[in-house]
Amino acid sequence: MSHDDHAHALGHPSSEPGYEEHTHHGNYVKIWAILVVLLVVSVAGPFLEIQVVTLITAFGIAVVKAYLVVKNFMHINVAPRYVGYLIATTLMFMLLFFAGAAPDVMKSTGTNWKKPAWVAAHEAALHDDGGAAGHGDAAHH
Amino acid sequence: MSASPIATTRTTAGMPTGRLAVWWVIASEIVIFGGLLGSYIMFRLSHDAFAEHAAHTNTWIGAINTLVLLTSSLFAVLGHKAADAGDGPKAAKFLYLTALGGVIFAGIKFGYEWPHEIALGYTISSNTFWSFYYTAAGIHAAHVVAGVIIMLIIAPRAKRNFDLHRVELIGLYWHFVDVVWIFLFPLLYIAK
Amino acid sequence: MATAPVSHPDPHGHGHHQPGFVEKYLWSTDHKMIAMQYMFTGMAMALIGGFFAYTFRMQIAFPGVDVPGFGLVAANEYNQLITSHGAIMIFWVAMPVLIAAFGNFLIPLMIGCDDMVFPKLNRLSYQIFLLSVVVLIASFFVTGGAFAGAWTMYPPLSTKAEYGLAPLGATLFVVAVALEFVAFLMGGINFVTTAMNSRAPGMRMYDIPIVIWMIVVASILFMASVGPLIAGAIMMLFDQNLGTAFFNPDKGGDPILWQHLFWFFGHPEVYVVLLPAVGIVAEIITVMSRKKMFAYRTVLYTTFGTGVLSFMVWAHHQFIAGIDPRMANIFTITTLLISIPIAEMMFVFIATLYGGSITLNTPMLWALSFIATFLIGGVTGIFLGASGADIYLHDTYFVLAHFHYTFFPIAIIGTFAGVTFWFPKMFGRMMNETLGKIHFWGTIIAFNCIFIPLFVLGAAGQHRRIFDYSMFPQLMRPELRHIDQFATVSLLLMLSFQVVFLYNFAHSLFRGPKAPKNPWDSNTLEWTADSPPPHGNWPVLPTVYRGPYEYSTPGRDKDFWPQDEQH
Amino acid sequence: MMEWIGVVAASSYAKDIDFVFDLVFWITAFWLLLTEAVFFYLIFRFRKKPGVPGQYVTGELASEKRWITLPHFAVLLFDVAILYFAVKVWYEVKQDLPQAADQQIVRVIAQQWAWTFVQPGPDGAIDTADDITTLNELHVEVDKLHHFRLESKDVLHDFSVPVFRLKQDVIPGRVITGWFTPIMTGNYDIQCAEICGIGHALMPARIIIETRDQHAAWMAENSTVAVASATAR
Ligand code: HEA
Ligand code: HEA
Ligand code: CUA
Ligand SMILES: [Cu+2]
Repeated sequence: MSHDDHAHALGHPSSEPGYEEHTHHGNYVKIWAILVVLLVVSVAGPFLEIQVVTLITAFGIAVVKAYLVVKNFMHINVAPRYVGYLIATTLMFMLLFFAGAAPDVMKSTGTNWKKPAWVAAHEAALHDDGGAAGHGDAAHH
Repeated sequence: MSASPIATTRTTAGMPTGRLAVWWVIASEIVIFGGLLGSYIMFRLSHDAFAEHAAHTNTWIGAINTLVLLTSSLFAVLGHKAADAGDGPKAAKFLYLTALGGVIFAGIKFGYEWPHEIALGYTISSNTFWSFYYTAAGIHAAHVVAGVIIMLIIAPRAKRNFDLHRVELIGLYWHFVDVVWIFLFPLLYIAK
Repeated sequence: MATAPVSHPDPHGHGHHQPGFVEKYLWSTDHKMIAMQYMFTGMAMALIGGFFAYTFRMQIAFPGVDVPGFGLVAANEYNQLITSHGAIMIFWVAMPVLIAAFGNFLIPLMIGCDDMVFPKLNRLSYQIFLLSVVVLIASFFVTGGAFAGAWTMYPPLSTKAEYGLAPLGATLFVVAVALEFVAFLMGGINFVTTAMNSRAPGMRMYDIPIVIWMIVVASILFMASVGPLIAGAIMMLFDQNLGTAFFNPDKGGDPILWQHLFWFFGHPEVYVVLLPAVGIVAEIITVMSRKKMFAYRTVLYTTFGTGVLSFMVWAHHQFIAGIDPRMANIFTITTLLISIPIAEMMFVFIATLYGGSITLNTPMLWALSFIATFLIGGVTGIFLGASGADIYLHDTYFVLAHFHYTFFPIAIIGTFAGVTFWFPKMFGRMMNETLGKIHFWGTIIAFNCIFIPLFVLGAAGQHRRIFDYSMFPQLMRPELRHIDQFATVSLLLMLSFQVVFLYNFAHSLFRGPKAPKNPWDSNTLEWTADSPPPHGNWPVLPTVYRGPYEYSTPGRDKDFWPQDEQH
Repeated sequence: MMEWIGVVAASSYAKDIDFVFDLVFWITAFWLLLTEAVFFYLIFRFRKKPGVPGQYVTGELASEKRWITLPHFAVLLFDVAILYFAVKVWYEVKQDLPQAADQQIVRVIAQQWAWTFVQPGPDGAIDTADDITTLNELHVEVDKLHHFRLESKDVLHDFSVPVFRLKQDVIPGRVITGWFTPIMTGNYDIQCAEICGIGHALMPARIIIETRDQHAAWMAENSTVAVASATAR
C-alpha cells in the first residue's frame, strides 16, 4: 500500500474554521426582490378562483422560492456535493413515508375496510363550521 | 478547558465543522417537519371540509409574515457577507435586524393572529384542521423564537469580531426556518 | 511511534489546575467521561429492566405468586412492568450503551483526535438524557402509576384517560421518550460531524474501522427516522392534554397514523442498535483471529444497503393492524429483501474466521456467540416478514422470542463483548478471564433456555402482554405451563450469573492487574494511547498510514501492524 | 409444525398458513444449520495452534468473494420462493373475500373488555329485529362461509382465533371485513391480541363450531329470545 495516497488527506492546515474559503456573495437584494414578487403572485393566485391556478401559484411558487433561498442564501451549490444528496435523501424518505402511510390515512375506504367514523366526524365538522367554539372542552375529560 | 479541541478545527470532510453540523441539524429538522406536514397533507387531501376550515385563516397576515421572514432572511445573508468581510459591527447590526424580523413575526402571530382566531372560537381542539394549524405553526414559531435567542447571544460577540463564523451558521438555520414557512404559508393559508 | 505534523497548541491546561470531583465526573466535557456516564447509567437501567423482567416472568410462570422482592403482580402492574421493561431496554439501555457510550468512547480514539467536535453539546446531550431518565422514573411514582399501554403507545388507549390508563403517567412517558430523542439527536450530530471532519491525517474513507462506520450509519439512520415520531410525540402530547384529535377517530383523527409514525422510526431503530453491536463484534473477531477483515468494502456496502432498506419495511409491524392488505404485499417484499445484506454481513464475519489463528478469550467468546445467536433471531424474522405466516404469528410469543433473540445478542451480548474488550482501555486494568468465562457460559446457556421455549409457546398461540392465561383453556395445557416455568427458572439462573459479572467488573475496576497499552496486539488507534487515555488522548495526535485490519501481513515478524506505524 | 405442537387446524385456510410456516421453517432451518455448521467448523479448524500464524486473506479477490456472493444469491432465490407462497396465502386470507350463496355475516363488536357477536336470525339478514346477539360466545356452523365485520367501541383490540390461524386488529372508527370457513366442530379460544388496557388478559371468548343441525337448533332456541326481547323493547 502506498503511503502517498494518504498524504493528500492530511487536511487543511487551517486553525480558524471557515475562513480560508470565502463564499461568493451575489446580489442578495435582487434575490429578495424576486422572492417578494413571487409572494405577491402566490397571494394573488386564488383571486382568479381557478383551482389549478391556485395550486400552481401556491405550491409551484413555494418550490421556486425555497429553491432560491436554498441556492442563493444557503449557498448549497458551493457546499460539497454530499450536502445536496443528504437533503435530497431526507426529502425522499419523507416521500416514502407519505407513500406508505397515505393508503391508510388518506383514504376512507380500501380493500375490505372503510372508515365510517372518520367520514362522519368530518361531515359533522363541516356542518357546524364557524360554531367551532365549545368543542374543545367537550373533548377532554 | 476553554480552548476547543483540535478535533473541531479539522476539516477532512471539506467543510468547516460548524457548517457541517448545521446541515445535519437541518436534515434532522426536515424529517420532523416532513412527518408533521406529511400527516397534514394526508388529512387535507381526504377531506373537503378542510378547505372550509382553511377559509377562516387570515391570508393577509400570513402574507405579511412571509414578507417579514423573507426580509429577515435577506438581513441574515447580508450579515453573513459582512462577517466574511471581517466587519464584525456590521454583521452584528444585520443580526439584530434579522432578530427584529423574528420578533415581529412572533409578535404578529402571538399578539394578533392567534388571539383573534381563538376569540372567534377556532381553538386547537376545534377540529383536526385547527389542531394541525396550531401545531405546525406553533412548532415553527418555536424555531423562530429559538433562532432569535441564539442571534441575541451571538450578535454582541460578533460585534467585537469574535466567532464571526457563527453569523453564517445561525444564518443557515434561519434560512431553513424561512423555507419551512414558505411551505407552511400555502399549506395553511392559500389552499382553500 | 508516530510523529504527526499537527502539533497540539494547547495541552488542555495539564498541570495548570486539577479538576475537582464535580468537574471531573459530573460536569466533564471529556468524551471518555461522558461515555462512562452513559455506560453506568445504561448499566443501572439494565439492572432495573432485568429486574422488571424477573417480576413479570415470575407472574407468567407462577400466576398469583408473591414475587420475592416485589409482591403481587396485578393486571395493571403487569402492563406497567412490561411497558417500562421494553422502553427501558431499548431507549435507556441499548441506545445509551451501544450508541452513546461506545460511540463517545471510540470515535475520537479510533479516528485519532482529541475529543468530540462539540464537547459542550456532548455534555448537554448527556444531561438531557439524564433528565429523560429522571422523568421516566418519576412516572413510576405519580398518581395512577406508570404508563401501561405497551412501548408502542398505540392510541387511543394511550391518549384518553377514560380508557383506564393513568393520564399523567402516559404524558410523562411520552415526554421522557421525546427528551431521550432530543439527547440522541444532539449526540448523533456530534458523532457524525466528528467522524466526517476530524479524522487523523492520512485516514481515508476505507481506513476507518468498521465499528466507527457502523456507529455513524446508525446515528444517521436515527436522525433520519426519528423526525416523524418527534412530530408524532408532540401530536400525542396534544391529544393527551389539549383535547386535539389527531389520533382519535371519533373526532376525525386516525389511530393508524400513529402506528405509521411510530414504526417509520421503530424499524430503523432496531438497526440503529444492531449496527454498533455488529461493529463491535467485527473489531473483536479480526483482532482475536489475527485476520484481515474479509471484504471490508462489502461490509460497508451491506451496511449502507441495510440502512436504506430499513426505511422501506416499517409496515411489517402493522400487517394485521388494519392497514390496507394490498400494501402488505409491498412491505413483505422489502422485508424479505433485507435478509440479503444482513445475511451477507454475517457471511463476511464467518469468512473472516477462515485461515485465522483464533484465541477464544472472553471478548471473543461474546463476539462469536453474538453471531451464533443473532442468526436465530434473524431467520425467525423471516417467518414474521412472510405476511401469510404473520397472520398467525403476529403478537404471539414467537414475535417476542424473535426480537429477544435479536435484542439480547445486541444489547446484552454485544455490550458484554465491547466492555470486556475495551475494559483495559477504559479503566487501565484487566478483567479476570476465569470469572469472565464463567459469566459467559452461565449467561449464554441460560439465555437460550429462556427464549427457545418461547418460540414453541408462540407457535402454540400464546399471546403477548397477558398477565395470566387462566382464561384461555387452550393455553392452560400443562405442557405449555411447564415450558413457561422452565423459561422463568432459566431467567433466575441467568440473573444469578450476572452477579459474577458485576463482581468481576467492580473488582477489576479497582484491583485488576494494570493493563498495558495494547493488551490484544490490536491495530486500531485507541490502543496507541495510554490505558486509560488522558484528557486529550495523545500528547501528539497520531497520523495514519494504513487500514485497520492489517493482521498477519506476510513478510513482517509481528502479526499486527498498527495504523499509525510508518514502517 | 403447528398441529404437532397441539393446535388443530380448524379453518379452511389454516393448513395454508401452516404451510407457509413450515416452508419458512425448513428453508431457514437449512440455512441456519448450514451457517452455524460452517461457523463452528471454522472456529474449531482455525483455533490458535503454536507456530501456525494467521493467513493473509483480503477477501477482495473475485475467487474469494465468491464464497459470500454465491450464498447471497442463493438466499435471494429462497427469498423469492418464500415470497411467492407468503403473498399467495396472504391474498387468499386477507385480500380476497370469497362469496357464497348462503354466506353468513357476523358483526364482531369489541369493547373494553368483552366481545359482542351479532348474527342474522332465521330471516338471514343482518341488522334486523331477529338478529341474535351473544356475549363472548360465537356460534358458527361448520363448513359454512362466514364474513365477519369488526368494529370497536373504544380502543384497539384484536380478533384472534388461533385454531383458525386468523388474526385481525379491530380499529375504532373503522369497519374491517374478513372471512373464515370452519372445517371441524369443537369449542375453542378467541383471544384479544392487542393490548387494550387493564383487562386485556380478561377478554376471552369462545368459538363454538356446530354441525348444521346443532346450529339450527341453537338458532331456533335463541332467535325466539331475540324476537321476544326485541318486541318487549
Ligand atoms: C434489533 C432488533 C431487531 C432486528 C435486527 C430485527 C430483524 C428483523 N426483523 Fe424484527 N422485530 C424486532 C426487532 C428486530 N428485528 C422487534 C423489537 C419487534 C417487535 C416489536 C413489537 O411489536 O413490540 C420485531 C418484530 C418484527 C416483525 C413484526 C412481527 C409482528 O408483530 O407481527 C417482523 C415482520 O416482518 C420482523 C421481521 C424482521 C426481519 C425480516 C428482520 C431481518 O433484519 C433479519 C435478517 C437476518 C437474517 C435473515 C439472518 C441471516 C441470514 C441467513 C442466515 C441466510 C438465510 C436466510 C434466508 C434464506 C431468508 N420483526
Ligand atoms: C434490548 C431489549 C430487551 C432486552 C435485553 C430484554 C431482556 C429480557 N426480556 Fe424483554 N422485552 C423487550 C425488550 C428487551 N427485553 C421489549 C421491547 C418488549 C416488549 C414490551 C411490550 O410489549 O410493550 C419486551 C417484553 C418482554 C416480555 C413479554 C411480556 C409480555 O408481552 O407479556 C418478556 C416475557 O418473558 C420479556 C422477557 C425478557 C427477559 C427474561 C429478558 C432478560 O434477557 C433480561 C435479563 C437482563 C439482564 C441479564 C441484565 C444484564 C445486564 C447487566 C448486568 C448490565 C450490563 C451492562 C453493562 C455492562 C453496561 N420481555
Ligand atoms: Cu381487547 Cu386486548
Ligand atoms: Cu421491523
